[in-house]
Amino acid sequence: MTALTIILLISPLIGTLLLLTCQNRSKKYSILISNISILISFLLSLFILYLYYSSNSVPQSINVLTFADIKLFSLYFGLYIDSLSLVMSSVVTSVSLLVHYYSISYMKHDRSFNRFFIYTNFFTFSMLLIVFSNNFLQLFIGWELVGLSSYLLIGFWIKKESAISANYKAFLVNRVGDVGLLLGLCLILLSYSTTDYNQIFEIKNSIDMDRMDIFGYSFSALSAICMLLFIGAMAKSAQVPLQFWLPDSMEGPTPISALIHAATMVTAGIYMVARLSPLYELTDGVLIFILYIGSITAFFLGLVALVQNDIKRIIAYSTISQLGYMTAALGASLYSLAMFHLITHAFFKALLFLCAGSIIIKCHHEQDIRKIAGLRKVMPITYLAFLYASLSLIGFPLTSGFYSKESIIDAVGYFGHTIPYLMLLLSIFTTTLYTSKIFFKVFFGKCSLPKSEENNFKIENDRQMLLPLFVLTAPAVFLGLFIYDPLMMGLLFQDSLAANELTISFYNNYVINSLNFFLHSFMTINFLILFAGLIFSYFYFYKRSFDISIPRFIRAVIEKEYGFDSLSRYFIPRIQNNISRFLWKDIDISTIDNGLINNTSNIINSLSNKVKKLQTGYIYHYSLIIISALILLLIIMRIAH
Amino acid sequence: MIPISYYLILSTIIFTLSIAGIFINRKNILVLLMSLELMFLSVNFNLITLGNYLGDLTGQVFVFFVLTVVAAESAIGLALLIVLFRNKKSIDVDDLSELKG
Amino acid sequence: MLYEYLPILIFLALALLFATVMLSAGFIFGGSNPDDEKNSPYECGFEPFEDSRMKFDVRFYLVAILFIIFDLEIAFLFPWAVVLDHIGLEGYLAMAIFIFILLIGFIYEWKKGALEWD
Amino acid sequence: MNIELITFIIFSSLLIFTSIKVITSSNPVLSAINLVFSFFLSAVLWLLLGAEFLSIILILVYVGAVMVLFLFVVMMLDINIAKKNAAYIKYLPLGIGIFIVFNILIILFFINTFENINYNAISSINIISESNTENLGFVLFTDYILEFEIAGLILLLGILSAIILTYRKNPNNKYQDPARQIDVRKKDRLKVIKGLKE
Amino acid sequence: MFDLFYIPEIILSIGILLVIVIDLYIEKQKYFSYLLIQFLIILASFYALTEVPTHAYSSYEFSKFTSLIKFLLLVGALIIFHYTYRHLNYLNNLKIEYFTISVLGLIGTMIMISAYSLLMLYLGIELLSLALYALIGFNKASKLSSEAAIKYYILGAMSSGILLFGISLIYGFTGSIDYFEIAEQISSVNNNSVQFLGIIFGMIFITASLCFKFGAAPFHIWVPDIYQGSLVSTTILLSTLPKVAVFVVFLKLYFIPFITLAFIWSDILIFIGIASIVIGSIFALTQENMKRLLAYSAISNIGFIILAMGLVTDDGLNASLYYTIVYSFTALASFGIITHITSNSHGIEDISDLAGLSKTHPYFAILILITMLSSAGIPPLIGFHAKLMVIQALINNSYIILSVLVVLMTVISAYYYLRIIKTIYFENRENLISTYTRNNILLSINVILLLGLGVFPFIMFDITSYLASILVDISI
Repeated sequence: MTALTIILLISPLIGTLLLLTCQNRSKKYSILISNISILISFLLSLFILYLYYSSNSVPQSINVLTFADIKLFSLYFGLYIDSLSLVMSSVVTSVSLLVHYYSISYMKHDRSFNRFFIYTNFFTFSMLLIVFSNNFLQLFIGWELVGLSSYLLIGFWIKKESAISANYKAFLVNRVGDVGLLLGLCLILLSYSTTDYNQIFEIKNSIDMDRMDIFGYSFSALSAICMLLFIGAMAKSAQVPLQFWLPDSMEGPTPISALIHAATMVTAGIYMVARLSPLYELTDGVLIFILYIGSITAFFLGLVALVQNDIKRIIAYSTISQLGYMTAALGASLYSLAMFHLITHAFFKALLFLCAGSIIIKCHHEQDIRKIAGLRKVMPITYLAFLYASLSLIGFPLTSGFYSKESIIDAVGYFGHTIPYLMLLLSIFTTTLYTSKIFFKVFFGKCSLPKSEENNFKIENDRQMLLPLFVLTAPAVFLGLFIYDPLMMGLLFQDSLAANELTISFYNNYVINSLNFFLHSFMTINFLILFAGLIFSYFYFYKRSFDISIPRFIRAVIEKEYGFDSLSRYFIPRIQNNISRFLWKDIDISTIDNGLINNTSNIINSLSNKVKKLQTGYIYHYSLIIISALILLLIIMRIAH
Repeated sequence: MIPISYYLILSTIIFTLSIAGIFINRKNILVLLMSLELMFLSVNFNLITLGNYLGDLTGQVFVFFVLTVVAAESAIGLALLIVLFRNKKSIDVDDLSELKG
Repeated sequence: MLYEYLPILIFLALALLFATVMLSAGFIFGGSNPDDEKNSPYECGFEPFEDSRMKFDVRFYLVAILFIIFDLEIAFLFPWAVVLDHIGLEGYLAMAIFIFILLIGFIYEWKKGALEWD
Repeated sequence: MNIELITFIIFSSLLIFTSIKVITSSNPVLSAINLVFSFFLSAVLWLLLGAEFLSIILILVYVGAVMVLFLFVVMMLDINIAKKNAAYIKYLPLGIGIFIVFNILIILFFINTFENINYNAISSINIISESNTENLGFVLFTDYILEFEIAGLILLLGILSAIILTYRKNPNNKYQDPARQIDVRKKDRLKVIKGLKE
Repeated sequence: MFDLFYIPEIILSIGILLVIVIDLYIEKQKYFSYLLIQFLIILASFYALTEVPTHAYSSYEFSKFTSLIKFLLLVGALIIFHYTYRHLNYLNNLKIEYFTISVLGLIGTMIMISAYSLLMLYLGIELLSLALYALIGFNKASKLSSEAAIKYYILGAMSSGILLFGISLIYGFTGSIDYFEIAEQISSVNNNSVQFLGIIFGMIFITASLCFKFGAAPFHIWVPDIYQGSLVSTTILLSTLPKVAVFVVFLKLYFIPFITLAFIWSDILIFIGIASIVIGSIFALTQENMKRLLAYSAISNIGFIILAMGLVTDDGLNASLYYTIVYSFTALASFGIITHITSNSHGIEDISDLAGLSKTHPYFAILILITMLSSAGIPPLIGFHAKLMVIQALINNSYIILSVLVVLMTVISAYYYLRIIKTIYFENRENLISTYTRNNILLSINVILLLGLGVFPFIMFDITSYLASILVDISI
């Protein structure tokens, strides 16, 4: 199993290297190499997952390669194989595979076609590195590599100004998170002097609540660690207040938005917290914080989605909102539910993005939904796929999204977190609204495409683009139904996640079984809100039977993303510019470059030049040096003894 | 019976003289080679003296080998000297400074 | 044991004494009026064309090296010869191998032509 | 004062004197001659120490062969000795300084140290007769055979490298090869060429 | 004695005597003689692996440790000869004697490794040194070569004298030249007695001489001159085989006879190690000559080895063994590459001779890139692990300041390695670079190993810890 996992892990890396070497070759090579390497990973993950469940294995942590083993820390490459990592890797590789396949067509006219696949392959590798890591250092490395590939892909079109600034923003925000992660890592090293997950899990039971004193404040080290790590997760998973980079990151190619900024990378934070659930269970206050952050994100960023007009941005805000659900689930100690929503969300959100990509291609890179309309006839397949994905997103009963999202909301309510529950509940409404906004505006009404292209109506899009839509529809809609029961009974993530008993009790007392949950849902307020939302949007967006004028103030607040917009658009660049200018001019150039580095190197160089003259080339000097050294040693020894 | 330390002091003096010979000599590499011969002579002195003191023949055997090796060594050294002279037309110690820095 | 060498010491001392006495006697009692011309190599007045020491050929050196090596061989042969009774076959073979090794050196020198004189 | 001590004092002071002459004389021939003297004097001192065979070897090999080699080289290289060498005076104080420091370090330590040393495990000595040569030979050819063969290798290496380094075949030299002369046949030398008919 | 017939040294000696004679009669077919020698070495390495540890001869040791080291040396020699043959041929300086003398020197290194008495050690060192004198002066037409040779000769002979002086003191104050008996004698000596002081004096003399042979500061002074002056093929030899042999001599001397004096020599070795690292790094900075630069880098590498050895702990020992093997590998690769390249119709002398190599010979450029990165200690390569192990050992023994210094020096040294890379990849100069071969499989393997063993460092960890464990066996 270990060997297979290693192959699974390095297959994308090898793909990347091969791609690098044949960068100048034809596109065929790139397509072949990238798709096959991901395919290998995908098949292997499924196979290993099957092996894992069929053989009733227990989680195992294997150190494959040791690079360094110092008292302070050990640096090694290890694998953590358990249901959590295997499920996650299956999700990552499957979405990645489909997106790769999709990109063949989507990117076919791009000049940097080969470069694109290098990045995506590399991304897949880095993500798998995080998924399978069994220690914090490896996690951190993977974390940074993922950030790097995301950075590269957001700015994939290097000539596009907005892409560059989005790129920059994403980079900046992720740094904030990285600082948190890094501090957490340091704190872990300080308090546990190991980075291995298992060892830390074991230690925490014995000295769980060791307190630290810093600046006179005393607090639990574990809580501090978890808090810092969560800051890292917040940046990566776009939680308030570090969420504003994600909408901008839609500047990258759409497949990338599907793969990285919807399905996989942004969930890394969720995954990490779930992975470390045994630690989070022991903290005090951190979970509540997480819960509130999650629900705030879910509600308020959902609102923002309402006022957007760019199709990709809307879906991006929706992603943030959905991530908020997951975070809230984490905060309520419902780790398996969070993972469940992560999985279903990965599929339906990827599907949504791919549909959006299909639309965008068809409309010649027009992304404003006000200018797109009436595509239902033109793109039937995309239409259907989008429909199913939307149903899943809004949580229409029986779809995957229904099971995952409604469970979270109900469970949060069930365990008595009233305010988050209300916020999550309300955001069902907003979700419904913005989803149907896209849906109705894009697919209904008068066709916006120019007449001349109507000849092409027969061909909706390339087959390579449509196949993934088909394939993804299945898990996006039905996956939830199949895995809901085993998941809720705690079978799926047995031994991997802490606090399974909460979910199980919720299941036993509230859900009973999936069918029951389905039937029951029609009687809940959730469905009511959903239904209201649908009715409302049907009339508002489709029939346009009435018009609502939102007060300008509120609209402005929402449009400006509660001030984050200006923060990100205006203040941060300016502050950043000033600070970096200061760092560059005053600190880097004059102090470090000239003062430290150049002077040091000058000093050392001149020292070297001077001492070089000691090597005179004369035998008598040489012999003198040797004899003097000998005498020196003798004298030292004579004195010492 | 002569005290053993006399011999040792004598050999040390010769040893130091030969070392001094190596670095006070600025003229002639041949003399350097001769200084080296002196050095080995003094070491042999040491070995023989100590062997005599210990009543052990190992010292003398050692000296025998040292004599053999040093003879071969000086043969090679003189050969190198000849090669050097052919190349440089000089065996001044001062001229040996092309390699430096 | 050392007394066996006493005659040699005395002989050495006497020889030294005689030589010193003779030389110093000549130096003290004989007359000497050195002169630049008189001390020059050819008293007849010719300036020598070159240094009286002529450059030796490298072959002298090569022969001398062979001489050293085989001198050392002899130095090893002496003690070997006197204890041949005590050291048995092993000692005998050891010397045979030793000589064989040096023989290779000799063959090498010969074949290379280092001993040819013109 | 016994005769041994007198001999020692005379010869050792002479030895130091000649050693100084070796390193200071400006003429390499003089240095070589002084070195010969040093070897002689050392040989006598070695005799006093009971190393008869080695003292003979020292004279035989060193005076007889090595110093001859040195002198050959002096002659071969045709070194201009007239040039006065005064540079060493500048470095003489340094030399003397090192000399003194070194001697202080070691000599002070040698004086009277050997009188109170007791050795725990001195290897047994193989003495088969009165003669130093026989004893030496016996030890050499029983305990040190491998070393002896290695010495052979070293000598071989000496021959090889000396020849490789110094010998160069003069292409202008004309050699007579008697073996070939005897071996030659008529057809090797004589070649009949059919003349062209006019 | 005659049951020793099958040890690699004797096989090599007999073989090489035959080759000397055979070569005289087939002077024209040099390649045949060369193949004969290579075959001999392979044969000997086979015997080295199958050597049965015995104690047939008291002053000569056969153990698994020595056999393994001998095997490594023989393999190294094989590789070196492989690099050297065509290089010399290319320079029109090919004589079979070059290889026969090298093999005699190789026998010398093997004797040094197996020596169990000071006499044997001396003979081994001399056999090696004599061979090196001849090899350094081998390029008879070159002024630099003969100058280097005479320098090395005089200083080397002086260091032999110092070694002998030390040996005589040890002999005088312990009454023996056998390692084991010396160890026994030293352990029974009172720490305040005169005898003890004498032994320490002797030990310091021996240390100084060995450090000279090793090329460790402040006895390093000959290294750059000799590296520069001699042929590259000699330089490879100089920078690998003797270093390994002297390293083993160090280990055996310090861990067998002098082990009870560890509290003294550990300080000396740490001092020498640090001095070597500092001097090697600083002097190398402004070097223009490639061989000189590599010479200084060798000095600083030797410093790492000695430093690790001076810690007198298991991890230090491990680290030094590891470092030695890694260093030899790297030196083999870096000089091996240089033997393959000529610039402006002479061998590579200055760094600037390599400018533009990446354009004309990307294969060699990549090889140099990997080798230099490894030397600089860039992570996935093996040089990183070697340096890390030493620093790790330092930290574990709480030499924090020293470890900081060492890291600093590593940074400085990275500068000049990267300078070479910069020259190769980013400088354009009209150099007429040519190579006599398009690629060399052995060389590629050599360089790839630097990378491969760096990614899988545990292979080497296992080897060195095995070596260390069998070394501990013999020292008890």
